[in-house]
This record gives sequence, structure tokens and C-alpha cells, in this order.
Amino acid sequence: MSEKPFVELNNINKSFPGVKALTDVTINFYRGKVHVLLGENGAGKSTIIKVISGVYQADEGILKVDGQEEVFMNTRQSLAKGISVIHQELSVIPDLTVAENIFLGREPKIGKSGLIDKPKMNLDAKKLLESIGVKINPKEYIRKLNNGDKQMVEIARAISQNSSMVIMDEPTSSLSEHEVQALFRVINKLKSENVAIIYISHKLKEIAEIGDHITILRDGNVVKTVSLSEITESEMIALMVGRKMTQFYYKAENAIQNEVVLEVKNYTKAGQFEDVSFQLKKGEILGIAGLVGAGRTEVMRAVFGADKVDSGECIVFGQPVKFKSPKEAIKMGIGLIPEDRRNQGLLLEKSVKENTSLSSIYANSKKGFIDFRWEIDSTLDYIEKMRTKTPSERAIVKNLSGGNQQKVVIAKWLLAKAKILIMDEPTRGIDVNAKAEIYALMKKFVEDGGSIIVVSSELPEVIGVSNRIMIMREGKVSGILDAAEATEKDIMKYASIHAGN
Amino acid sequence: MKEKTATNKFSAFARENTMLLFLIVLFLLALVFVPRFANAGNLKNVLIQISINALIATGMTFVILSDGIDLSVGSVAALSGIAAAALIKLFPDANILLSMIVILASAVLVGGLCGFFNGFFIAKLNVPPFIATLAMMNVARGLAYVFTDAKPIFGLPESFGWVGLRSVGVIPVTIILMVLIIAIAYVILSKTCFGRYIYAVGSNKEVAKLSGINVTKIKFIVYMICGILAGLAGVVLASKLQNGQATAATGYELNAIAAVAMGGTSMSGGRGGMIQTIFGLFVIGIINNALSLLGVSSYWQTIAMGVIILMAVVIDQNKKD
Amino acid sequence: MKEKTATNKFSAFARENTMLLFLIVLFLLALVFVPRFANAGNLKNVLIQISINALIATGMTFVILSDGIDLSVGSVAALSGIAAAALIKLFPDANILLSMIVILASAVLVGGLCGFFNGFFIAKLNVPPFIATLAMMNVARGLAYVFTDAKPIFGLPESFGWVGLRSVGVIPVTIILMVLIIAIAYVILSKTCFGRYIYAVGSNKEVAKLSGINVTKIKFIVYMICGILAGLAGVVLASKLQNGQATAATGYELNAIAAVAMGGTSMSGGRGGMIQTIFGLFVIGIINNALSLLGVSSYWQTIAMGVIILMAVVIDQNKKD
Amino acid sequence: GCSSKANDAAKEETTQEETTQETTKDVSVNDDAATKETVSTDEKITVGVSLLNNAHVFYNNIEAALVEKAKELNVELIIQDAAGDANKQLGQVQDFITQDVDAIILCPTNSAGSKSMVELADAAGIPVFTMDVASDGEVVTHVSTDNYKGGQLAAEYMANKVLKDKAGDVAVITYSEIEGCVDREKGFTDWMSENAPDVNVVDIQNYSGDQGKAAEVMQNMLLKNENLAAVFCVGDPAAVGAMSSIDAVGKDVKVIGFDGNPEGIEAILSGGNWVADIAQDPASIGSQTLEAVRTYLSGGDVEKLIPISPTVIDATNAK
Ligand SMILES: Nc1ncnc2c1ncn2[C@@H]1O[C@H](COP(=O)(O)OP(=O)(O)OP(=O)(O)O)[C@@H](O)[C@H]1O
Ligand SMILES: Nc1ncnc2c1ncn2[C@@H]1O[C@H](COP(=O)(O)OP(=O)(O)OP(=O)(O)O)[C@@H](O)[C@H]1O
Ligand SMILES: [Mg+2]
Ligand SMILES: [Mg+2]
Repeated sequence: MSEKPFVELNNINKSFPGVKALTDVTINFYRGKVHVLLGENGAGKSTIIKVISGVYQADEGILKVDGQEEVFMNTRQSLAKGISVIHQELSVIPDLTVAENIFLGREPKIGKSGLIDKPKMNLDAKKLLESIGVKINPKEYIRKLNNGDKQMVEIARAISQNSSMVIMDEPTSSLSEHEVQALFRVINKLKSENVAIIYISHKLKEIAEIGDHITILRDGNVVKTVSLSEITESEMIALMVGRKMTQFYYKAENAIQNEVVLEVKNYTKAGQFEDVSFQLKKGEILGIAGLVGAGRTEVMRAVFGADKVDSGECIVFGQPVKFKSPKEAIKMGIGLIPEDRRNQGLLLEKSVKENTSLSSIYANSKKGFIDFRWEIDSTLDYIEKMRTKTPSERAIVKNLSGGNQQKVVIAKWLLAKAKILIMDEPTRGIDVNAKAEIYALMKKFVEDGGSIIVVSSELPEVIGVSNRIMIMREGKVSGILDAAEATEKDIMKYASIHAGN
Repeated sequence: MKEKTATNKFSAFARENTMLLFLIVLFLLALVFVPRFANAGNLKNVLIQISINALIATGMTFVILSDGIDLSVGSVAALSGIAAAALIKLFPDANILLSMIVILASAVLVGGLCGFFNGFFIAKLNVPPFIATLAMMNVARGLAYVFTDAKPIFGLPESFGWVGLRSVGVIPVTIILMVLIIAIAYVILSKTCFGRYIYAVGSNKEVAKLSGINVTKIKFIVYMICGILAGLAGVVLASKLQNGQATAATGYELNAIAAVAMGGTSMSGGRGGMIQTIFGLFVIGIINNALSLLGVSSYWQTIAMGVIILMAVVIDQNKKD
Repeated sequence: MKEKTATNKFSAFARENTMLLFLIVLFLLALVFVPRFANAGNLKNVLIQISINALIATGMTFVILSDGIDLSVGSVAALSGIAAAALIKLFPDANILLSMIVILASAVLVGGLCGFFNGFFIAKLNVPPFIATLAMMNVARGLAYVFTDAKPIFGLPESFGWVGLRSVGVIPVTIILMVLIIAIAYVILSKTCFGRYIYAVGSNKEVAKLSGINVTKIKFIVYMICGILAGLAGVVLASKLQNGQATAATGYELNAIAAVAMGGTSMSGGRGGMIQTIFGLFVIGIINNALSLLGVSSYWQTIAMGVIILMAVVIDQNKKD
Repeated sequence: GCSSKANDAAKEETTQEETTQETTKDVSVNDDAATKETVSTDEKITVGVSLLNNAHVFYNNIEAALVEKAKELNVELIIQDAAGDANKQLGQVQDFITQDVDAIILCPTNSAGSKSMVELADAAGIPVFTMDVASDGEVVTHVSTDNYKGGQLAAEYMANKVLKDKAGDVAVITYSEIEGCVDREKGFTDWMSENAPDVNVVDIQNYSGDQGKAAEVMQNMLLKNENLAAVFCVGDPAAVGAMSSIDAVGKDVKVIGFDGNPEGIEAILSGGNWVADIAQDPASIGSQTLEAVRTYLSGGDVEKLIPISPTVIDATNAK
């Protein structure tokens, strides 16, 4: 590391009302290297990124770019200095097309006229997307894409800016294995072009595969910066959590009973999924695997009554049901943790308390009048049980870190006493420690007589927590495996389009 | 050191409650500089003068919190007032009780029906609130003209004026009604599940739906409430003015929205409430009264009103930084 | 089989373009059932009749796409018209060129200034658009009254009427101006970066900001454009009526918003555009013209307008299911 | 001044009598003459004035006359604008009572609605005078133009001086939201149907007080009625709008306006299609009302009704 760093952070401090997000953070980032930031949810990773890119300004400390001291007031200024960011929260504009999003702010123009050269823009976008190995129509509106594709568009935009530094804040949280590999090829290409890369992820395997250096953060402090070759996975975990973790996946083996609590027969919705049938037993965790866009989310929403189905039956606790709305499903004891927590899971502008109690407030009310004591007590109870990191139960969830937001969503359903929990990508963006806690919660949930369907694109996770695994491909069920025997390879075989028939 | 915390506390309080401070400053200024403002009779007048807007703005608070808007309130008020006036003419010797029944029934039926249609188009057929209520604004106003041929319905029995003109003891019935409605609305919005659901729907419909809230129903009810309160405002107005008229309450929608929005309730729903609306009502009411007592020309009143509303909101906005 | 694809194609087209179909049906109905509607002179009239609203609605399209609203356009139009009338009185022998300079200058200066203030409060001081422009609505209207003392400014030189009353060949200048402005607006919104940025800001301000768009600047410009176009509408109106009057263009903000929104542009920004606004303008213009030609009483016209707007939007909305 | 109420005298009388009977039950209305304190002729008095709508020149002219006269009579005026809103007007009356004025002058926003305002003032012992629009409440005196009569005058002028052989197609641009304007329309159409059987009123359209709308309405009228000979506009703003459309197509359709505003007079003098205007006399309305106030407060007697006659202005007498 004799070379001069591209970005230097010197004793950066940053506070929010009630939270000290960063304390004396000092890190150097070098060209041609992938520098990983690792830490629990709320450790301050995204805050570092936002200070570097000018979304926030540091309270104290010095930021140097290319040896020059800088205080960026907005992302335009950081972009001008060659810093591109893929933010943790999807930041694409739903009402613009793919190509328009990629070139937003840098549109190719016809001569000097100010008119956009649309054909060139679409062509460039197409080439760019192909070069990173994805097939997305550049003229499609973003709002029509699934989250994985949206993420790829963001990646395409960041690399097309020809920056000296590309920052990726959990770029893979909504990507499937195939796309992750495509991303890694891109990263390696950027490295070879001497671009500095900051990479944030909670997936330790990925980190080991792609990283050069790693900085581990805890509660806004830098714990250690080392070369990745000098550290093991368990050391990383120990450093970030502050203690050793003995167990990771908690599988409830003996909870399964014979009672079928949920049965779906021949669920079909034109263009989304076809002939989907499965059973869920009491005390069982059913994993659902598949590639992005396989239709898992759509099936789950339909089961929950959020969308209509064209045909098929659903039997809940032995009773045939036709839910017209989630309200009816909830009454029967079903809860859904949606994959997009920011737009579907949380009232971002509302407090932890209001979000936690939302689905159970009526059941615990006195003739429709809110029981405020109950609300505070039960929220505090779950904050403690789930170790949610929040200044208080009155904090606005928007200001919580991503992982802690997810905990609030889960708490909502636990509090609502759901007997069947549908969890769509429940650990997306969640740190290892919190993951383990969530798995433990899941275990406890089924042991107490609940049942869970868990949709996940992380194969180790599906295998690790489920009793059985259903795999979907292009809207159809392509196989159901016993988790005890399933391997990642088996699942991929059923999930991938080229396999079989 | 102690002093400093006191100052800090005060400045924290001030930052949180700029609108309250603005109101207090406004009130003190009026007390000092506006002759006869401090008069007990005048303070009562201020309350009476804001009462019609208060009823409409209360309904509007529900609608705006749910991320909607209702432009039809003025027209609905006029139509309800006309209905009440037309109905009471059938009972020339009505006593107060009968009059009140007629008044309430007209408000609930006409206002409720208009609200029902608004709710139906918005909640069931997904028509944007702006369009649905704009259409209702035209339809209700048009019906009011058709029904009356633009002539006021007058010669109403004495008892019809009870709610608008008389007092219980020293307190005008209108003020009692206003306080009652505001209090109920406050309780509903901040103490009940239904109120919480309105905030949830206003914050994010999709999340509300997935959390088991019947979004359609909430929206429906919210427009019904707004319609009924607009109807109530209309009949109180008719009672106060002893007639029902098609031109009544023209433009009141903007007054009501202004009161709601300037108090600090977000126009895109989910944030704010009755406290904010009360501030808005008082700020607007006091400015109107003070300028009128000062004898400021109506042109300058219009301008001053604009400037002061803006000032209040700018100050309120900047605390958030 | 071929037939079926044709039908399918048609029904797909119909689903995508309900507003166009609605307009065509409306037009055909008017052709058949409204005497003299088909008259070339009348079709010209329709265009002239929508022209003022078209200018305002074009500016409003920019504002609404950026997730804003401008309630001040009517007042700003009146104030600009007054400025133009007052200014031209200084040049009693003005030729057409001078008149046009005066007219344009008034629109740009007065409208631009009002838009500047709107933009300043909204973009810089974060005042909600509804409040900021409501305040401007009051202030501009108040100034218009103060300035004229509610008396129309009349006795303007003949040449002042060129833009509002005269024709180039057979085509009235007003229509030419309208087409020109709409065309420019269309190009800006759909072909330029600036236009894309407006959609981006309206779609999601946060993300737009992260993408390096100067959101403050975009909002600023959008309100300036809206102000200038409102000013232009005001001076054209003054030219047409050969006077400047403080009451002019009262309530035009709602007409303009109705045209924008009923065409299908989302009131919360990001979606829609000039094509939609043009539909809205024509639907409203044709209904007004047809009802008037049919001699429907004004009260029923109001009602019919409400109902038809609602119908159009309901049909348009349902395609999305 | 598009806003007076032209009841025929009989109707108005009965209404007021009913009113009296009803109200005496509760509030003392009529006997304020007995309780009133008289003021000497030169002592300064304060008078609250609430005008119907300052957006109309007519009321500004009344206001100007009031201000002028106030200097002469040593009166302090507090002038407010109700902006056409009865509720706002009621608030202004309340404010006047707070301010303890000696008398109140109202241009009521509507007849029936002003009754409660008059009662409030009476209860506070403050005499009320009305201008332009009569009140259903018991007031000291009412000063106004007769709008219905004005409409008749317009019809008469049109039939006799504008149309050939007292025959032809004519139209009316009315203002349906305002009672006084509807009365003008009625006066016009009634006179025509009674006195000019060959004149056809072929079209009546509303301009809602908006010049721009008046221009549109006129455009459509011209298209619809090819033989249109003349239009009666119930207000000068309507006539301004109509003229712009008539001029634009260059048709020979004559216009008669109503208000007597300067722009109308100028147009008549310029010899275009705007041939006549029914003029009210806002200045007299204002000054005569204030004189009545002064007289009454000094203990003198005033007439219950002071009519101000509308007059016809045409090229022969315009100035
Ligand atoms: N705008 C804000 N206002 C208040 N607190 C904030 C804000 N942004 C972040 N925080 C707080 O700062 C701390 C650090 O948050 P940050 O988003 O940097 O965490 P993170 O390491 O990125 O976590 P995750 O892995 O969950 O994304 C958290 O406690 C968070 O609640
Ligand atoms: N808003 C949308 N508009 C159009 N198509 C969509 C939309 N959302 C999803 N789809 C498509 O519907 C199909 C099913 O998507 P869905 O999100 O259910 O898949 P999934 O298996 O849950 O994948 P993921 O891993 O992304 O959650 C995909 O082909 C996807 O592209
Ligand atoms: Mg983060
Ligand atoms: Mg999914």
C-alpha cells in the first residue's frame, strides 16, 4: 500500500438526533482495490458512504479525495470528482425508462441542441446492459421491472459514469446467484481499470470472494482494517459482533405436526404463475427457492389475499377460503413480511411504535380506542426481544438502519399473533448476528405451534432453516425437496431455466 | 448552567411549536395594537367567525390526512343549507327541536350522500380525489342553482335560527357545536384505531393494505365524514343567515384547505392532525378579525392574508432544518 | 384468426388510449347531435375558446409533473393583463410591434416575477406548493385590485388587440400562439434533458437528488415557466377583451388543473405530459361548446360538465385494471 | 353593480311585514327609534359600511361617493368588503358592533341573509341603512336602483331605437348567480313579451361575471343565431366580452350594456356596436344614504325607501 489513497477519511464524526452514527472513523481507500465495509445493522456503513458522496456532511473530521480536502454538499459535487454510488435503497426513478435512468444527468444530446439523442441513448444502454450480462429492455419503464433488474440498472448506471471510485452499498441483496456472478465480473473489470471500489455486504462468502481489504465497524467505530487474506470468517464475525457466535442456523426439527394448516391447490394467475400447489404443516418451515422473477412473490401475495388469482383453491386450517383482502387473511392468522420493506412493509414516516402495533392495534383496543399502555409496552418488549437498535420506540423508522427496519416488520407480525408467517426474503440486508436472531425467532415461532413459509434467494439460508424446500421456475413448481438432503446444486438444477424438460 | 438548560429547553420547545408561538405572538400583537380586539365580545366574535370554516376544515383534516382532498365542500355546504331551508318551510311553526332535527337530517343526508359519491368514485373506482371532488363541486353547485333558480329560500321559522344565532347562557350554540365537533374529531384521530388507520392510509396505502387495513373502507368513511361536516357547516350557515342560497359558501374549500395545510398537516397525507388545524383556524381567524377591526381596505386585507400565511409556514418549515 | 388479432390489437389500443377514444366519441356525438357544431367557424371557435386555458394548463402541466401545484395562475394572469394594459396606455399610438413587445414583456416580467416568488418559497424555503401559491393567489389578486382600484383599464390602442383578436390569413393569432406554445412544451417535456429531470423530480425527489439532479433549480424553473405562461394567458385575455381588469381569470386555476388531471397526468407527479393535457383541454372545450350551442341552461351546464369529466376519468381509470 | 334586488313594491312590503311580526317575539327590532340617542348635526359620528363586492366598480363608485360625502358631513367611515359572502358580511357587522359604531350601512349580499345582521345591530341599538340590495330585516331606509326597471328600460330602448320595425332576434347575456342581474334579465324579457311581440329572445346565456366567458358565449351565440340583431348584457363586463367577439367576426350585432361604467360610455361615444347602456347612479346612492344617516342620527325623519332611477345612456347624452 505504498500508493496514495484515492479517498481518505480522517477522524470523521457524525451524529443524528439521539444517535452517534460515526466516531473517529479513519479509513483509506485505494485505486484498483475492493475495500469491504463490514458491520452489524446500524454500525454506520451507509453513513460513511453518504459522507463520502455528499448526502451528509461530517460533523468533524477531514475527507480527502485525490489528496485534496473536500466537503461535498450534494451528490453532484462528489460525482464531479469521480465518485459513483449504488445506494442501499433502490434509487431509480420509476417513471423513467431504463435508459433514461442510466443516463440521468448525462444524456447524450443531438449536437448542442439540448435535445436528447434517444436512439443513441437506448443503444448505449443496451450495450452497457449486455456488457454486464443482463437482458433488460432499455425502453422499459423502471416501475415494470422487478427489484433484481432495478438493481442491475443501478449498477449499470454507476459503472457507466466512468468514475474513479464506485461505491456499492449492498448491491447483491436483491440479486440471484447468476446476477451476482455477473456483478463480480464487472467488479474485476473495474479493478483492472484501476477503479477504487467500496463494497458493503452482509454475505460473508461474497466478501471473501471479491474483497481485497476489509474494515470492520462496530457502533460507529472502526474496529480493524486488514487485508482479507489475513482474516477468517469467524474472526470477522467476532470482531463485528463483539463476541463469538457459536450457532448460526437454528432449525426446528421436531416441531412438525401432522395437521395441515395451509393448502394451496392449482393456484393460477395468467402471466404470473400456473398450477401452483403445496401444503404447509403445523410447526413446519417451508422454504421456497427459485431465481429472481420465478413468481414466488406473486404466489405469496395471492395466498395472502393481496392480489386476486384466476383459479385454484386455498384451504386454511381445514377451511376453504377465498381471501378478498389481506384483512381476511390476517383474521385467519396469516401474516406477510413483504420483500420490499420500504414500500410495502413500513410506514417510513411513522414511529417504531406505530409500525409495530399496526396490525394488532384493533385486537388490543378497548372498543376501538387505542390502548396506549399496551402499545408502548409491547413495542418495548419486542425492541428488547429482537435487539432492535433504535433510540426509542418513538423514533421514526425511516432513520433506522435497514436491518433494524426489517426487525420492526417482523415484530409487527409476531405481535399480531400470526399462526402462519409468510416471509419474503426476510433477511435481505440483515447482518449475520441479526440473521441468527431472526432464525432463532423463527425456530421459537414454529416450536410454539406456528408455521412459516420462507421465500429466499439465498440458498444456504433456505437449506439452513427449512424443513422442506419448494422450488419454482417460471411461475411453476418445479420440485419439492426435503431440506435435510437437498444441496445447493440440487436446488439450482430445479430452479434454472436450462435444466430438465 | 441551569439557565442554559432553561434557555435550551425553551428553544427546543420553540422549535417544536413554532406555530403555537406564531399564534401567541399574533395574539399579543393584536391585543396591543388593535383597538377593541381584547374586548370579550370580540373574542367571542372571533370564535363565531371561524366556526363555519372550523366545521369544514375538520372534515378536510380527515380527508387530507388520508392523502386526499375535497374540493366539493363549499358546494355541498350550499346544497345542504338549501335542503334544510326548503325542508323547514314545510313546517312553518316548527319548534326548536323540530328545526334541529331538520337541520341535522339535511346535513347528514345531503352531505353524507355527496360524501358517499365522492368516496365511491375515489375509493372504489380509483378516480383521483382532485377530479372526483371537482366534479362533485360542479354537480352540487349546479343542483343548488337548479333547485333554487338562484333565488334564496327565505322566510324561515324563527326556530331555524337557533343553532346559528342563539346562545346557551352566554355561549353561542355555534361555538358549542364547533368545540364539540373539534373535540370528537381530535379524539377519533388521535385516540382510536380508526384514526390510526387514516394516518396509515395517508402514509402508504400499500403498507396499510398489507397490514390488514381495509383501505377502501377508510377512504370511503373519510369522504363521508367530510361531506357530513360540510353539510353541517352549510346548515349552520343557513341557520345563521336565515336562508338557503345557491351562492353560499363559494370558495370555502380553499379557506378550509388553507387552515389545514398552514397548521402543518402534510398535503400528501399521514402527518398532522386536529391540533394543527386549530392553529391554522385561529391564525386565519385572528388575522381576518384584526385587519377588519383596523379598517384595512379589503384589497390590502387579501394581500396581508397571503403574506402572513406564508410567513407562518416559512417560520414553521425552517424549524425542521 | 387474422380477424381475432385485429380485434385484439384494437382492444389493446383502446385500453391504452381510452382518453383518445373518449374524445373521438365525444366529437362524433357532438357532430351528429349538436346543430352547427360541425361548422368550420365553430371548430375555430372551439380552438379560440380553449386557448387561454391551454396556455395556463401548459404551465400547469410542468408544475404538476414536478409534483407541485400552482393555484396562483388566475391571479397572475389578471395582474399581467393589467400591467400590459397600463403599460400600453403610455403609448397611445403603438404599432403592432410595440404592442407585442409590451405584451410579451408584461407577461414575462410580471408572470416571471410571480413565478420566481413561488419558486423561491417552494424550492428554497420548502413551503408546500399549495400554501405558497395560495398565498401568491391572494397577493397577486390583491395587488391587481390595489393597482386598478377595481376599475378596468380601457381605451387601449387598436394594435393591442392584435394577438387576441386578429388573424394571420384565416388563422387567429391566438390559435397560432397556442399551438406554438404547446409544441414547444411538448418538445421540452419529452425530448430534452430538462424535461426528463422534471419527470424525475416529480417521480421521486430523493432519488433525483441522489442522481445528481439539482432539484431546487428544476422546481424553481418549473414555477417560473408556469408563471410566465399564466402571464401570457393574462395578456392575451387582455388583448382579446381590450382591457385589463382585476377580476379577470378568476377561478381559472381550477379549469387548468382539471384539464391537466383529467387527461391522465398524475397529480402526484412523474406521469403524464402534454398529450394528456391536450386531451383534457379538448374534452372540456368541446363539452362547453356543445352544451352552449345546445342552449342548455347554465346550471345544467355546470352539472353536465362535472358528470362528463367524471365519466371520462372513470373510463380511463378502469383500463388500468 | 350587478346586484340589486328589484322586488315589485308590493312583494317587498309583505315580506317586511312578516318579518316584523316574527322578530318582535324575541328581539326588539322596531323600537330603536325610541331608544336611540340623537346626535347633534356637527358632532363626529362613526359609520360602519359593508359593501357587497369591491371587485365591482359599481361598489367602488359608491364607496368613493361615501368617502367624499363623509368629509362634508364629518363622518368617520369604516369600510369593509363582504366579497359577496354573507357569512363574511355577518362577521363584519359583528366587528362594527364591537367597534361601537353609530350606524351601519349595508349593501346586503342577499336580502334574506341580511336579516340576522340587522337584528344583531338592532339588539346593540345601532341603526342600519341598506343600499342597492334590500334587506328582509327592518332597516331605517333603503336606497337603490330598480334593476327590474332597468331591464325594462333596456328592452324599451332596444325595441324602439335599435331594432327595425320593433322586430328581430335578440339575446341576453345574464349573470345567473346574482339575483339583481336575474331581475334585469326578467325586466327585459317581460317587457319584450308584453310590448314587442315580434321581438324574439332567442338565447339567454350566463357569463358568471367573467369577461372571458362572455366572449365565448357571444361567439357561440353568433354562430347559433345567424339573424341576431342585438344583445342585452346585464353588466358592462359582459358587454365588453361580447363586443370583443362581435368585433372579431365583424358582424353587425348591437349591444346594450348595464352599469354605466366609463368603458361603456367610451365605447358608446366611439360609435361602435355598443349603442346604449343602462346607467345606475352609484354616486347618488352613496351620498344620499350617508345624508339619510346624518339626518336620522340628528333626530330628523327619513323616507323608508329612496329610489334612484336608472337612466339610459346613448350617443345623444353620453359624456
Ligand atoms: N437520517 C438519520 N437520522 C437519524 N438517524 C440516522 C439517520 N441515518 C442513519 N441513522 C442512524 O445512524 C446509525 C448508522 O446507520 P447506517 O445506515 O449507517 O447503518 P448501516 O451500517 O448502513 O446499517 P445496515 O447494515 O442496516 O444498512 C443507525 O443507528 C441509524 O439509525
Ligand atoms: N410491477 C411489475 N410489473 C410487471 N411485471 C412484474 C412486476 N413485478 C414483477 N413482475 C414480473 O412478474 C414475474 C414474477 O415476479 P416476482 O417478483 O413474483 O418473482 P419472485 O420469484 O418473487 O422473484 P424475486 O426473487 O425478485 O422476489 C417476473 O417475471 C417479474 O418480472
Ligand atoms: Mg446501510
Ligand atoms: Mg420476490
